[in-house]
Order: sequence, then C-alpha cells, then structure tokens
Amino acid sequence: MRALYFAWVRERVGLAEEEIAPPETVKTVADLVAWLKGRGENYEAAFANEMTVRAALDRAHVKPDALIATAREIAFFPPMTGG
Amino acid sequence: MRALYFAWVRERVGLAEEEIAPPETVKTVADLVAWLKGRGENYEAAFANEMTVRAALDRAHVKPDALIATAREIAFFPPMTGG
Amino acid sequence: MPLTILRVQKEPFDTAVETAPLMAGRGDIGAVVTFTGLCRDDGGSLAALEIEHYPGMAEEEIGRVVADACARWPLEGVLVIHRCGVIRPGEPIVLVATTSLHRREAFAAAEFLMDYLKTRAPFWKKQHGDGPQSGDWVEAKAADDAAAEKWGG
Amino acid sequence: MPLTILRVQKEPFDTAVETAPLMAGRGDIGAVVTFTGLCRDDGGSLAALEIEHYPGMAEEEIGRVVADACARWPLEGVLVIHRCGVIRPGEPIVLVATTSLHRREAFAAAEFLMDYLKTRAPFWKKQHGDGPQSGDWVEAKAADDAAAEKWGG
Repeated sequence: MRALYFAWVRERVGLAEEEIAPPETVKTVADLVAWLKGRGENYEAAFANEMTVRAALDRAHVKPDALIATAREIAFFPPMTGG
Repeated sequence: MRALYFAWVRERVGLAEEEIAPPETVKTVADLVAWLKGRGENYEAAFANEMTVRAALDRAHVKPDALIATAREIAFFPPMTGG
Repeated sequence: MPLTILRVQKEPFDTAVETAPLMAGRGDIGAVVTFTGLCRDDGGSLAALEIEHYPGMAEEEIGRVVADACARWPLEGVLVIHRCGVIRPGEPIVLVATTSLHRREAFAAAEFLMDYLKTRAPFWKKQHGDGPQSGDWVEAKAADDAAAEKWGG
Repeated sequence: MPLTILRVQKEPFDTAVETAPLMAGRGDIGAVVTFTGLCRDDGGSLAALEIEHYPGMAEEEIGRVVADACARWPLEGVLVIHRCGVIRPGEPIVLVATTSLHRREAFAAAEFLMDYLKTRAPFWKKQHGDGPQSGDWVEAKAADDAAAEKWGG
C-alpha cells in the first residue's frame, strides 16, 4: 500500500510518500504505526507522540483502531490547521 | 413640538409631520396618544391598536410611559421591518 | 476604537469597494464576515420594495447598535450600509461587515448587528407588485424579536 | 440541491467574482454570508505562511463538510475556496460563502463550515519570517476543537 506523510510527520520521516508492505499481522492503523516505528529512528521520531498523529485511510479520517483491510492509501499527519 | 409619522401610521394620519401643541396635562407618550386620538378619525385609525405603534422621542426609542418633558420631536411608527 | 462606516443611501453598493477600507494597510486582521440582505421576488409577484426610513434617527440608531456590538466584542472594524427608496428583486438592501483578529467575534457581531438592526433601526418596507400583498407594509416578525432578545440586555 | 462550488488553489481569489454565481438569475435568495480568513502578520514577524495540503483528500473532505452543512440547513448555495502554497500577510487564505432564503441559516452554516474545515480539512500551516516561530508548524488549537464539537454529531 501507499503511505503518505504530511507537515512535520513528513519532515521527521524524511519522505513525502513510499510504498509499504506490512506483514499480515498488521490489522489496524495502530498496528501499522507500531510496525513503522520499528523501521528506524525517523519513524520513531515522527510517531513519538502517537496520540497526536492523525491518520486517513483512502482519504477519509480514521481512528487508530480502524482496520486497514484492503485500503490502498494511508496517510499520517498532525492535527489540521487550515482555515 | 414636532410630530412625525411613518409607514402606515403616516398613511392613516394622512400627514408625514406636523407641529402640535398638546396641553400641559399631557405628560407621557401614552397621554399624547390619547390626546391625538381625540383630534379626529384619522388619528383614531392610526392609533387603534396602541400596543402596535412605537414611539421615539428626539430620535430615541421610548416606551408609552416615557415623559415628554422638553422633547422637541416625537415620532410614531409601526414595528421596524428593515434589514 | 474600531473603524466604523455607517450609511443610509438610495444607491446600490459594491461590497468589495465598501469593505476595502476595513482591511487597507492592516496586517493584523484575521477574519472578515459580511452579510448582504437581498430583496426577494416572492415567487415573481413582487415588483419592488419601497423602503421608508426616519432620516436622522436611522443613522443614530445604527450608530447605537454598532456601539453596542463594539462594546460586546473586540472588533477592528464595522460597516453598515442600509438602503432606502425603491429596491428591485435581486438588489441588495443591507450590507453588514465586521473584521476582527479571530473569526468567532466577527461572526457573532455580524449576526448581532443584523438581529438588532431588524428590530431597532427605523426602516419600513412596503410591497409593490401584482400579488395579494401589493400595497401592504411588510409585517414585523416575532422571530426577529426573538432573535434580538437572545443577545440579552 | 444547493449549488456548491469547492476549490483548492494557489492563486488569490476575488470574492465578488467567486460569489456572483451563487446569486446569478436568482430572485429567491434573501441572505448571503461570506467569511474571509486572512493571513495575519503576527506583529510584523511573519513574512509568509506556507500551506501544505493533502491533494485529493482536501477536496473530498471539504465536500463532506459542505454536504453535512447542506443536510443541517436549507441552503441555496455554498462556496468554499481554500488556498495552498505561499501566502503573504494580508492575503486571503480561505473564503466561505453561503446563501439562503433567510439570514439565520446562512450565518449558522458559514460558521459551521469554518469550524469544521479548521479541524477536518487536511491543511497545515508553516510559518516563515524573522520571529522565534519561524520554521515552526502552526499548532492546532483546543479552541478550534471545542468550536467544532459544539455543533454535535
């Protein structure tokens, strides 16, 4: 699946987007965050405060317990500050 | 003093404005309405429903019990419908 | 003191031109709210509204309502233009604009101004057209009184 | 169905030009409310905001917020334009406009749209300038969350 990162999540990860292939044991958004944090210090830093990072699955806001299932795109970002 | 009439109060009285000289016994706005009603059917019609007619003394909204005192201008009109 | 622009006029107005002075040379304004009230055609039966006002008091009363709004919220600017005379469907009747650092107060003040202007500013609308209400004065609405009362004091 | 115009763009916008289609050819609209959010200069220390967004989702999320507003109030038209990229102090960031027969719903919907866009639309602001906050991302405000939550559901 495609992973996108925005704002300071993007800056800390060091990537705007990437293709990821999490193992089958990764079922939820929270599982995926835990798995990403194991991939390196940059991910560790980006998700240091997991409660602050928001996620969207296929362009819709989701909670950490949302099932990834067949989603093709996941995005991580800070709380929104538009408007 | 100067009396001004607006909207359907003006239409019923048949005048936009006039100079009036109420007797000394006319102390309040309500007194003045009563006195005006005695001046003819046109005033009677304009003030038939006294509760609906609003008044302003020297360009500020007042209640029927307001004292006329030294006011130079009194206006009578229906509830406002601007905006 | 907030910048205030208050006017009663016969002519239509251009919202962009009128509101420009509220922002000119300012880097601190974060929010601009405008309300425009338009003349509705009542399903085609209204040909025009004729707006009568009390010259002198209309301007003074708008000023009092604006001062009240400025005492309630930290506003940077307030604009009120109310038309009088003959107004055709689709034309603007009233323009209210408020500016402030943040949006909350600009929204609240604009709505407050409209609620208060409706019930306090001495303007009256007469209807002209081919409908059954032609020649009638628009009646004040209880809903407008209730809207004004909800702001208290 | 209300007329809806939704756009994310780099370029500044002209409020009069953008809102004109909401009124064109309509005799039934009585109320137009606009909100413009401007870039503030933070006392002169801010040189520019850089607005990052999530292309695709930004438009979709604005669409969901607008659909929500249309389900809550009888609106005739809704316009939302949100800019992205570099924005200088004094320039507009966002424009929301609502039209309806009566003022109450146009005001409520415009305020609702701003409250929801602030907390739901995927935009993020980075500050550039010579102040201590230069290079920092603007932090979300608890007051904005509270504002959105007051609408319920």
